[in-house]
Formats: sequence, C-alpha cells, structure tokens
Amino acid sequence: MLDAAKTETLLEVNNIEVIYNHVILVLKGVSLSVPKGGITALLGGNGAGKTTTLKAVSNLLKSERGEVTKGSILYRGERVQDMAPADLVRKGVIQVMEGRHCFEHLTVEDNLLTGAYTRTDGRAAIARDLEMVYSYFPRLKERRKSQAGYTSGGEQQMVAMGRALMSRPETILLDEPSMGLAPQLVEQIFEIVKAVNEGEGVTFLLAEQNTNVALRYAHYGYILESGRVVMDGPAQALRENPDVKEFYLGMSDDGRKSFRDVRSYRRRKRWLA
Amino acid sequence: MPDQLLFAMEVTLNGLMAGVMYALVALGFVLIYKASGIFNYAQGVLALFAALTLVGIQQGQVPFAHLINAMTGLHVESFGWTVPSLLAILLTLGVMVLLALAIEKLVLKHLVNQPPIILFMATIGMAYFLEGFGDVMWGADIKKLDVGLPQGISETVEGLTDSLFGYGFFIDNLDIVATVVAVALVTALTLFSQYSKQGRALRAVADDHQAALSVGISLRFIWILVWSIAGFVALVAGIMWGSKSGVQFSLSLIALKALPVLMLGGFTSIPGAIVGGLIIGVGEKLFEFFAGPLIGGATENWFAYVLALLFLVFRPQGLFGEKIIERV
Amino acid sequence: MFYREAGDFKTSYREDNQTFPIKFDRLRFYAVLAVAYGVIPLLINDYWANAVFVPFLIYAIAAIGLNILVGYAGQVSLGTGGFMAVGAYAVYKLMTAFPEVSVFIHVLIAGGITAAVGVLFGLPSLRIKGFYLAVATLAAQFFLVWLFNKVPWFYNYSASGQINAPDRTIFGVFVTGAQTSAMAKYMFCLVMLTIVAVVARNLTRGTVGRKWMAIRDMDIAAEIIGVNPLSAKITAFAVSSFFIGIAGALFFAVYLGAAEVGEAFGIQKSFLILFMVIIGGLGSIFGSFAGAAFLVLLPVLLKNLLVGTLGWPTDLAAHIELMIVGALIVIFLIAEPHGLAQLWRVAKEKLRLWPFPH
Amino acid sequence: DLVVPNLSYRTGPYAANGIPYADGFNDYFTLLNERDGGIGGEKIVVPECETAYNTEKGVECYESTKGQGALAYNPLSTGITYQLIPKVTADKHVLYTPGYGRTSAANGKVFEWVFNYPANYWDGASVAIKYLLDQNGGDLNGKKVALVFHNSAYGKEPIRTLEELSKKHGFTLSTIPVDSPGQEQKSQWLQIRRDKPDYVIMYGWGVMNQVAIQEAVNIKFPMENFIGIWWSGSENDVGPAGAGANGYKSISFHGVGAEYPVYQDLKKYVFDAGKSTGAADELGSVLYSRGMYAAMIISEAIREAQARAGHAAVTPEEVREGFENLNLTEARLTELGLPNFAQPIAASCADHGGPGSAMILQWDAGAKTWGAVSDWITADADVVDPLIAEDSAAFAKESGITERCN
Amino acid sequence: MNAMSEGYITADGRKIGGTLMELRNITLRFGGVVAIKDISFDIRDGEIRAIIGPNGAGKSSMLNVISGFYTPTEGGVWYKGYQRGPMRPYQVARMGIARTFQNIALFDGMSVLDNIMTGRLTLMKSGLLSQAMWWGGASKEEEAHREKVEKIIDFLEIQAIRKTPVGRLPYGLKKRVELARALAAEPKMLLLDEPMAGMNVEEKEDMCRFILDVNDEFGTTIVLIEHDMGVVMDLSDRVVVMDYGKKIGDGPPDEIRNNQAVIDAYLGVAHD
Ligand SMILES: Nc1ncnc2c1ncn2[C@@H]1O[C@H](COP(=O)(O)OP(=O)(O)OP(=O)(O)O)[C@@H](O)[C@H]1O
Ligand SMILES: Nc1ncnc2c1ncn2[C@@H]1O[C@H](COP(=O)(O)OP(=O)(O)OP(=O)(O)O)[C@@H](O)[C@H]1O
Ligand SMILES: [Mg+2]
Ligand SMILES: [Mg+2]
Repeated sequence: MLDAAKTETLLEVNNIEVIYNHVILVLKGVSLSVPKGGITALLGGNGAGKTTTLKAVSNLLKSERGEVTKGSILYRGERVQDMAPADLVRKGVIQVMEGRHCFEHLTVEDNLLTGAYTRTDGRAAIARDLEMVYSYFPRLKERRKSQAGYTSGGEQQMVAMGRALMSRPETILLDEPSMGLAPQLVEQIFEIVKAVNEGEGVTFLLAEQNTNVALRYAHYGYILESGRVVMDGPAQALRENPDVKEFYLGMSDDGRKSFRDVRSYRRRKRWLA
Repeated sequence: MPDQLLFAMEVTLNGLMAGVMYALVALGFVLIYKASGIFNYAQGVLALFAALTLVGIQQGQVPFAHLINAMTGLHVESFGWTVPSLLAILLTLGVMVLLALAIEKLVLKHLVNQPPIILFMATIGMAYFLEGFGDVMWGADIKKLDVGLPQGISETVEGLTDSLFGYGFFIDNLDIVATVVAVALVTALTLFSQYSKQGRALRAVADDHQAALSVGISLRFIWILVWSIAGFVALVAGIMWGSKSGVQFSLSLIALKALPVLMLGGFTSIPGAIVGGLIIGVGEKLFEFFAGPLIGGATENWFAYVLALLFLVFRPQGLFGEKIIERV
Repeated sequence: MFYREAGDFKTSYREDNQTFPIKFDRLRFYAVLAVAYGVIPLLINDYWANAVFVPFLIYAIAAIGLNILVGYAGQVSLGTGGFMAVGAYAVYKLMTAFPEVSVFIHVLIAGGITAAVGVLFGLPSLRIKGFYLAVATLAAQFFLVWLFNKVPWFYNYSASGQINAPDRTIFGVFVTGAQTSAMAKYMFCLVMLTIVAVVARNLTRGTVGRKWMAIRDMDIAAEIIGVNPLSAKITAFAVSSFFIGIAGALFFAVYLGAAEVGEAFGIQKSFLILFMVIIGGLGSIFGSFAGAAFLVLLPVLLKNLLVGTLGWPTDLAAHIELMIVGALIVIFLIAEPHGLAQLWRVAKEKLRLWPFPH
Repeated sequence: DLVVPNLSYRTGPYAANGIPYADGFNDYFTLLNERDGGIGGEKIVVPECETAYNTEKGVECYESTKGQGALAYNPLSTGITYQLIPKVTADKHVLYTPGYGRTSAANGKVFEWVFNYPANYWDGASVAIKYLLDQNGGDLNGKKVALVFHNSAYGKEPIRTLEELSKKHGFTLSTIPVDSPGQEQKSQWLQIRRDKPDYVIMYGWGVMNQVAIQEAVNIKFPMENFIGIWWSGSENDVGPAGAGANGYKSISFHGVGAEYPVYQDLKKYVFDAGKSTGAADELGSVLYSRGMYAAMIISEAIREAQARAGHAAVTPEEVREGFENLNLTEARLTELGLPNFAQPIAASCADHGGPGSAMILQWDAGAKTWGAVSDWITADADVVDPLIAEDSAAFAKESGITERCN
Repeated sequence: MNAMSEGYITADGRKIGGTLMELRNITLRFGGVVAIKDISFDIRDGEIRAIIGPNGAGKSSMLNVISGFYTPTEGGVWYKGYQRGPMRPYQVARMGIARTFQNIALFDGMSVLDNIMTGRLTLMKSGLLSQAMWWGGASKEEEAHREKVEKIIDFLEIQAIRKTPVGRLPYGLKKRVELARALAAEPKMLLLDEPMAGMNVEEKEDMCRFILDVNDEFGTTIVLIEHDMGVVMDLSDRVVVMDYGKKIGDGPPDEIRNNQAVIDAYLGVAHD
C-alpha cells in the first residue's frame, strides 16, 4: 500500500472555485493532492463536481465557458492553470473524458493513434503500444477498421481508454472509466489501471461512480458533495466508514440488500445540510 | 464529325477547365472544413485579400496610403519600386501566415467547442472585417494582376484538334496552368491529409474539439497550419481568377461558384473538390450551351446549385464526403 | 430591486407559461409597446422612417421568419432573399390584378404563396442536413431570382423588368406609393410585425415549437420519440416562408416602392438576414428583434458618427464601418455565442443575483 | 449654400467605377468654388454619401440628405434611380441620371422631376447600330449582331430597341445574358466563337466588362467589331486584358482625355491646391470625365435657375426649371473649357432626354488612351421615340399621372 | 400463441400478462458486421425483461430494432399479436413504445420541462392554426398536459431543475430527465438502455424504485439493458443474454445466474 505522506505530491489542487457561464458556481473550494505513483479516487453523487474538477485540472474548462476563479492548481509544483491543454499533455497529464468523446469519423485504430499524437519515440514504439492496447481490448482489434461512430457504447469506452494509454502519460485523469462496460470488463479495466500503475508508475486520478470497485483499487479517496470535499482518507478507511458504506456501497449492517426492497424513499444524509 | 458533337466536345472541355478553376476555390473551403468543421465564409474574401496584397507588394504600393493621406494630408501612393513576381508571391504568403496567426489568436481560440453555426458566423465577421481591411490597406480600385502566366487561346490545342477533327478547339492557356496547379495541389494535400500524423489530427479536430484537446492535439498549431495553407490556396485562386478579371471586390464573390462544387464533392474531401468541380463545370456549361438559349440563358448560377442538389438527394454527404453518422 | 422573483409567485400553470413571467419584464414590455404605438408615430419623420424604423420592422419580420427555420427547427437556409422575392412579386401581381382588394389582404396572401414555395424548396431537407442544406437552399435563391428576372409575366412585361408599387390605401390612408406618410408606413409595418411576433411566439411556446426544437437538437431522437420529421420540417418551412413572404411584400410595397429582383432580393439579402438571426440569437424571438436592430442601426449609426460627426471621407468611413461591424460580430460571438438574446439573459441572471457575484 | 449631394459608391462590387466618377463629380464643384466662388456667388456644398451600389443604402442617403435642401440627385445606379423616382416626385427634388436610370424618363410630360439627357440606353443601342451601318456602307442585311448583356434591368434595356432595329435593318440579333457578377463567361464566349457574329455589342458593368473583354481576346474575336455601351468603356474595363484589348470600341456621350482647357484649371485650383478627392492619374479618364460632366450639367442648370429666378440661393423647384430650360450650346461649352466635349443640349418641358447622340471611341492599348473614331452620331428617333412614348405612357397609367406640357 | 400467454402472477404479486411483443428470427447486418444473428424471444405484458451481454453483443441494436430505428435484415416483429409492417420510428412511438438512449439523447437547447413535454407530443392534438391563436384550444391543452408532466417531475424528484437547460445538467440527472421524457408518453412499453450507467449506488436505488413503481402502477412493460448485475438480477422477471449477436441464454434471473455459457461469456464469476 502506497503511503501518501511519504511520496512526492504530483498534483495539487488548492481551494479552487469554478464558475460556468460567469454565473453558475459549481466548485466551492476544492482541494486535493495526488501523490506520485498513486491511484486517487474522486467519489460523489451526480452533479457533485467530479467532472468539473478533472476538467479544471486538464484545462478543458475554457472550452465549456467555465473558469477557475480562485485557488491554484500545481503540477509538480508548477502552476498549470494557464497552460494550453496540449502543453499539459506534453507534460504527461492526459484525460479520459466522460461520455467517451471518440472521433466519430475516424476508425478505431486511427482513434487510438491520435492518442500517440504527442509522442516522439518513433513508429515502432507506437506500434508496440497499439498491440498492447489490442491485447487489453481484443474487441477493439476486431473492430479496428470500423468508424468509431458505429461502434457500441462499451467499445467506444474502450477506445477512449486505449487512446489515453497510447500517449504513455505520467498521469491519467479518468472520468468514469467503467461507465457502460460489462462487469468483467470493469474488473479488467481496473486491473489494467493497477498494472499500469504498478508496472510503469503512472499516477491516476479517477472519478468513479462505481465506488465499490474504485475503493478497492484506489489508495486514497476524496468524496465530493455539491462542489465541496466532504470527506477524504485512505481508501481502506473510507471503505469502512459507515456512511460511505450505506450511501456509496449500498451496504447496510446486514450486507447488500436487494434493489427491489428499496421501495420507500430514504432521505440522503447530507454532510453539509 | 457533325458540328454539334464537336461543339459539345469543345464545351465539355471548357467546362472541365472552368471546373478546375472552381475547384481551386473550393479547395480552400474543404481544407478548413476538414480541419475544424468550420464552414469558412471568408474564403472568398481571403482570395481577394491575397490577390490585393500580391499586387500591392508587386507594384510597391504604400499600404494604407489612403488612410495615411487622409489623416496627415500627405500624398503617398507608391514606394516607386516593383518587386519580382516570385518574391512578391513569397512575401504575400508570409502575410497570409501572419493573418492565420492573427485569426487563431483573436478569433478561433476563443470559440473552441462552439457549434458549427457559431463558427460559421465568426467567419462572416472575419469576412466583413477583411473586406474593409483589404480596402483600407490597398484601395478599392481595380488592379491588373500579372505574374507572367500565359493567357489566351492555346495554339497547340487549336492546331492539334484542327488537324484531327477539322475544327480547332478553344482552350485557354491560363486554364491549362490552372489544371496543372490544381492537380499538384490536390495531390499534395491529399497525401498530407491521408498519410501524415497532422492529417489525422485535422480530422480529429473536426470531429470533437474537446477530445482533440484532451489527447494533446494543439488546436492552435492545427488551426494556424490549416489557415496558412488555406491562405496559400486562396492566393493561388486569387492569382488565377485575378489574372482574368483584374483584382477587385468581385473576386471575393467567386466563393459562390465554389459552393455547389463543395456540396457535390463533399465538404470534407480534397479529391471531391476537383471531381465536383469538373462535374459542375461540365454540367453547367453544357446546360447553358444547349438548354440556355431555349429558356433565356444565364442559367449557370442556379443550374450549378440544382445539379448539386440533385446529387445530394441521393448522396446527402456529397460524392466523397464523410458519411453522416446517424446513431443513437 | 430589479429582477427579483421573490414574492412573484405563480399559482397556475397558465401564469407560469406567460411570455414574461417576471413582473418587471412584463412592465417593461408594456412600456415598449406603448412607446412603439403611442409615441414614435407622433415623432417620426421621413428620415427616421425610411432609414431606420421601416427597414428595422421589416427585417425583424424576416428575421423572425428565418429564426423559426434556423433557430427553432435547425434547418439552415440561405434562400431568404429568394423567398422575399416571392412575397414581393406575389404582392405586386395581386396589387395590380385586384386593385379593389385591400393591400393588407394582399400581403397576407403573398405570405401564403411564399409559404407554398417554401414548402416546395423545403422538401430536400428531409435528406439533406446542416451546411449541405444551407448550400442547397441557395439553389432556391438563385433559381427564384432568375425566374423573376426572366419571365416577363411576373413584372407585367415592363421594359426593364422593374416593378413599381402602385398607390394603395388602408382605411383611406396611403400605405404604399410615393404619397405615403412616414407614419402610415411605420404603423402598417408595426402592426404586421406585432401580428407576426405574437403568432411566432404562440407557435414556438407550444407543441409545434417543441417539435421543431426537438428536430433541431437531435433529429433522430426526435423521430424515435414520435415526431414526424416530414411534417415538422415542412411546417417550419411553411411558417418561416409565410413570414418571410410578408417581409418581402412589405419590403417592396411599403419600403422600397420599386424593386429589381437581383438588386433587392439577391444573395446578400439572404446572408444579411441570417446574420441578424445568428447575432440576435438562434431560437429567440427577442433575438430576432435585437439582430435586426443591430444590423440595421449599427451601420447607420457608424456612418453618422464617422462621416457626420468626425467628417471622415465616405470611402474610408465605409471601409472602417465594415471592419467595425465585422469585429463587433466576432466580439459578440466570443462574449456570448448564443447571441444578443443570451447576452441579455445572462445579464439578467447577474442582475438577479446582484449585488452578490454568484 | 447650394447643396448637391453626391450619392457615390467607393466600396462594394462596383467601387472601382464609382470612385473616379465620384471624384470627377466632386472636383468639378470644388473647382467652381475655388475658382469662381461657387455659382452666382453662392458656394456649393457636396455632401457625399456612400451607397455601395445598394438600393437600401441609396434610400438612406436620399433621406438623410434631402432635408438639407438638396437641389439634384445623381445616384449612378439604375436600381436606386427606380427607387427614387416616386420619392423625388413626391418630395420635389430633381433626379438627374445622365446615361443611365429609367430610359423613358426622357419624356418630360410624364416624368416632371427626372432628367436624363444627353443620351439614354436606347439611344446608345441605336447609335451603335448606326455606326455599324456606317461601317458597312449603310447595309447590315444578313449581318449577325450579338448583344452580351448584364442580366439585370439595366442590361435588358437595349433589347427592345435592338429588336426593332434588326427588323428595320435586316440584321439578325442574338442576345446573350451574363449573370451578375459575371466572373465566368466561358459558355457565352464559346457560343460567340461558334456563332461567329459579325459584331458584338455589350451592356456590361463592373467585373463583367473586364472578363468579357479578356474572353473576347482569348477567342480572338476582332476587337474593332466589339462595341461596349458607355458603362463598358472605361480604362478599368480594358486594363486587365492588356495589349489584347487594343482596338476595342465603346460608345460615349462626352469626350475623354486631359486635353480640354478645363483640366488646367482643375489642376491649378483643385489638384495642386490639395483639394482633390482622388489621385491625379484619374484626370481625363473616362469615368472621371463623366462624373465631371454630370457636375457640369447640374451647375449649368443651377446657373440657369438662378438667372430665371433672379436670386442665387435657388430652391429645388427653381432648379427643376433650370434643368427644363437648360440650353447648353457649343459656345457655352467652350467657355466652360470643354470645347467639343459634349453635344449641345436644349431641353424643354417635354424633352428631358436631350439629343441622344454619342460618338464611338477606340482603345489604344499601346498609348493607353481612348480616341474618337467617329463624329457625333444621333440616335434613330423613329425607333427610340415610340418606345419611350409607350413605356412612359404605361408608367403614367400605372401611377395615375396626367401628362404635362400640353 | 403459446400456452403461457394467459399470464401469471409473480411472487411479489404483480400480474404478468400474455405475450405483448414477439421477435422472431431477427438478423441485423451492417455491411460485413453482423450485429444480431437469428435471435428470437418474446416480451410479456407487464413484465420487466432484461437484455444483458458483453459490450458489442448487439443489445442496443436489438432495442433499435424494437423501436423501429433499425429494420432487421431478416426476421420480424410481432406486436400485440400482429406482425409490424415496415414503419418509421415515429409511427412505432405512436403505438406506445417509448425509450431512453445509451448515449443520452436529450434536446440540449431546451429546458428540462420542455424536454419532458416533448415526450407528450404523440398525445397532443391541437393543430397549427389553433397553436397560432393560442388562446383557447392550444393553451388549454398545454395546461392539461403540463399538469401530467408536473406529476412525472414530482415522481422523479426533479422539481428543482424544471427550468434548467438540460445541457448544463450532470450526467446522472440527464439520465433521469430522459426517463421522465419517456414516461411522459404514457407508454405501453418502455425501453431502457443502460439507465443506470454513471450512477452511484444510492442513485441506482432511486432509479430502481422509479422503474418498479412505473411497472407496478401503470403496468408498463419494461425492456431493460443494464450492466449492473445486481440491478438486473433483482429487478427483472426474465433475462435474455446475448453474445456476439447470438442468444446464449433466456430465462428467469436465477436460471441465468447459473448458466455456464452465460458465466463464461459475460459474468466472469457467478454473481450472487
Ligand atoms: N457547461 C456547464 N454549464 C453550466 N453548468 C454546468 C456545466 N457543466 C456542469 N455544470 C454544473 O456543474 C455541476 C457539477 O457538474 P459535474 O459534471 O462536474 O458533476 P459530476 O460530479 O461529474 O456528476 P456526474 O456523476 O453526474 O457526472 C452540476 O450541477 C452541473 O449542473
Ligand atoms: N449502424 C451500425 N453500423 C455498423 N456497425 C454497427 C452499427 N450499429 C451497431 N454496430 C455494431 O454492432 C455491434 C453491436 O452493437 P450494439 O451497440 O448493439 O452493442 P451493445 O450490445 O449495445 O454493446 P454495449 O454494451 O457496449 O452498448 C457492435 O460491434 C457495433 O459496432
Ligand atoms: Mg461527471
Ligand atoms: Mg449498447
């Protein structure tokens, strides 16, 4: 288990505030720190601001008419807020966006190759990595020549993951990697994350709704609620927290209960009511 | 051979040539559309601006002379030198690159991830601006453009066909040059977009700005590159059309001749521009030549569009355009 | 203060469906109406009517029409000039053929004829989409202009192909022809605009409007949900062309008085009205007004400023005017891609929060 | 002050033509102000307004200047003219449209406020044919004449006249429209190449002229058999074709070149004094001369009006009288420094169209000058007058006008 | 039809009717790709029918066949006992089949309320003219339908975002709005394509409750695609399993859970 205190902090988000369209305040002071070589999970309900946080880090907010109005984002101690997203990728930070965002008209293979856009280590290395991605997702190999727009939802999700892996990044920001994937693939994705993390020391920051799996693979977790961090701690500790258990893992003291039985409404406990 | 057939052949040939001229303009549109999904309304004005700049540089005009004179009461007109054509073309190219830089910095950068119609509108703003700017910079009078391209009937073709069919065909030398240039351009651009890393990036950008950003494609770089190339294509089109008619405002209207070509060939296909051009060229010329006299003539403007429309009804993405992906 | 919804409770869905749910907005709207109907007609002179108000009112009608097609139904059209020409020539033929019928009726029928033509040219929209459709509608533009230029019947065989609006009256007051007073022109157009705006608002707030918007936002999903794309697109073309036809009829009969098709209804007109719609705001009736005002007023204003006040040479002023209009378009788009209407909405949202930043 | 607005266009598709015309117009009035202190001691003010050849801007310009007491309008656009005819009639301002506008406005009985002397489109067509008759020993039987025209109201004007003339003189006429703007005329010129007409007459404007001349050169059409109307005969039009355009002809209702004495004055009082609107190289060019000509006629009409009214600060109504009673003799032209520059005009209540004569100019590409190759040729009144009567009668009926001057 | 068509009562007391829709020998090809290979199954009135399978198995394609967006290359669809002729999707919708989409397909330019109102388009009758006049027919109709829609809004607990443009909503809420839009059509049959993707457990619980309630209260037949096995196993009455376009299993959840072919192809491990 990786100890956050002992390793270097790679990414540091200090008390950022994000506003969309000049009027909609979404993040109200979020701070995180992502240690080098760690897997950090960002958890929280719909609209908590996970995606927004990731986009703030990768500087994709501007294209959504959002902006970071307060706070700072440091990557290896360097302020990266005003950097172009492309430069950030060159620095080794890449994001897998929520909702797949494949290049519809490009083939699956071309999609994967765009991931290698910033690489300069030669065709051979790229070809090798392409094979690696195909070995992770054999399904993609079968569909390599078809346009990404015509592949199924899950296949597109694989393309998005594979594309990020193709860039050989130092840090990957993953936004809901498991969405729409079949169960065994979900496990597999996280296995890949783990393998890449351990084998190559790639750092991960992932936003995930599948709390169960996420907390199993992550080292550290943050829980967001309507734009604020309401709880954080080592994954192990979070897993055992009773609130987390109830609201995020769907477990009560007497184990998992059937979805059929939750027919009456339970008011969610708000940390910040 | 019967006369009608000979005439038809001649008209067809000339239609092909006209089509090449249209294709030169259409190419600029295709490039930008392909690389960013922007329908660049300003392409025609870009051609005008390039041609104005070329002539201005060539003839040693003082830029903004009129403005300077009006503000200061001076009477500056010309530096009194002339610049050799080739050098002038290179300098103009430099100006077009600067323009591309400015467009990226001042306009496109701020409109990342906006819907196509908004980007289209922005290019309209740029067209207005450039039109005014070109006029202020170089004046609105008509200018003769001469970079030494041959013009007039090609004696070779006329002689050759005369000995073959007993009737000499008319082909304009300028058109022959245009054909050569167009073929070279199309080949080079196709290779570039098909086989280079940048080519793939262009198409990625056109599909999804945000995703392109997220994989590290620099929109800035791509856009400057593409607008520079489009500027170059505009310059070529400006030279070809300007040699015919002189350089003046109307040059910007050649864009209207390129639109049906674009639509028929497909907005995203470089070879489509040339094929579309040829079909439109031949189609409208033959129609005007044979049907025109029966229904009063001047049909070319609308016929080109109607022809393209008919094609579209059967292939909504044009002949070579990327298929519109319809999925849920 | 301004724009407080607090205390402005709605107790029925009807109230909630109002055009201006906020009281302050509603009051201001009535004020504008009162000025438009009660004050301006008394003050108006030829210059203001012909240079500013009448073109503004007519362009606003056309912009509403086009906005229905582009902004609400998402079908980009560049055939507006051609459709206006249909309206103009239709009203001309009607006015000369049936001088005894009221010109008000003529204008409406001209709209109807244009709607029919619009439907005809709208049919390809079932297959053709996006910019392809935009370019395809140019076929209508060029063909219609050619037709009106070529077939002498349309211009009553006059030697030059120009059409001239004969003098016609409504309630004994001249509304077309040279004797028309500034006030009559203004009032006629204003009434038409009011009718058009109300109808447009009614259509866009209900089922029809939602069908259009659904087709615009995602046509496949709309179809799967139960929208018949054929009827949705065709009604959009019909309604849009109806308004545009009215605008064309007024443009010729009331504003210009004489017209030549290529000059008055050329491709430039199509672009101009599209610009109005986009700058004003797609899918917004208010935006159509704003866009029309912007593109009619700004050049006049700039010209008066640069030539009249600053005394610049007209050509420099004209070029610089082009540059300024172009730059402003870009600046507005950057500030708010969804047009002036959205800029206004955001401003209101801010006002509502004021003095807090968010 | 005497207000004569200059509705000009220095931008837009026809800017290249609008600029020299507007400069000539302005400069002549500047000359009068500088040299003579105006007309009859009253200074002339020429507020300029940009129309960009656009009818709506034209209306705006008219409305914005009419309040200043404008004496006469000269919008240099047939489209704007049509727009303004009902307006000037209602508002009582003179509309002066030399060589353009509504041809039948020559009939003063119907068009009280419009003047278009010295010549109109139909005159131009007739002059061209008369010249060709002259060239062919008075016989055009069996000859082929093609009309290449701008596909607009303006371009269509000569068709009726030419049809009448072809009946009368036995030549065959083919009409070949070119859609605006006219950048691409391949099929039109291939048609000409195939049909081999003996003569081509052109009614073009703007870029259409340049392309047509270039295409004519390309197909080796003999330039001396190619005649343009006055709006197809400026330096701009022949320039881009270079040496190939040598020999091209055009019709003109005034002289060109900088030899006329008035240019010395213009140089002295306007250019050298730094008061010109345009560049010095425009002096004597076709369109500059035409702008100046229009200004000269307007100033003479004002002079006439002052003489008749007995005071210098004339009103628009008085200026209309001046226009209607203008009697511009050769002697007066010489006095004005324009000997043999234009034909004498003697207007009347019924005649707002003038003598309708013009001459043929030919382009010398080497010297880059136009030179006259004919004398004044007068239009065939037998053909033109009935057409004018017919068209104006139709307008009168449509607009409920009763004829004057009876 | 078959013997079971009279229906039965489930363990928790819901009434399942006879066959509502039957898919017979459906094959769907796209050029070289075979998305569905000769699949037949039926859907009973009032049941919750799940379709599961690995990514790219052809589940969404099957839903598209049912909703008329794809026309099967071979085979046919029987609805309420009659074979469905060639139909445009909007005609299918008018027969009472509504759906949600895997890649959210909301109308981004409209507010949540308008989006849901579009769901009722098939039920609204007033014509163009009456709309143009507004006062009277159209406005009355509008209000009546608004009331129904408000009920759905209350039901799904999205009152607070009623007037928000949907483009601004977070992913999970969008899914909920989509469900609301489909419900607004008062469908006989509701097709849900991964309605719970991108939700956490609590939100999934909410969704489950909505689905069950709809099924319960209105007897709406539900066809559900979902990758969360917990949800599928708990909710559905019967499950179809697809793999590479082929049907590899069909039956009640308990049976599927222990079907070896299904475990191999999809589940990986047996899910409890
Ligand atoms: N482009 C935008 N404009 C305005 N508001 C936005 C925009 N994008 C997101 N928001 C708002 O920001 C808040 C946070 O959204 P965000 O997408 O970050 O949530 P999330 O935690 O990723 O949720 P989910 O799990 O559903 O993806 C939401 O309330 C949403 O309404
Ligand atoms: N229009 C199409 N053209 C070509 N191939 C298609 C098309 N639609 C679907 N496919 C292919 O058919 C297969 C099945 O796709 P489908 O979307 O039905 O899968 P799915 O079971 O829904 O998968 P997922 O769980 O990933 O959503 C995929 O391989 C997909 O690429
Ligand atoms: Mg998210
Ligand atoms: Mg699917």
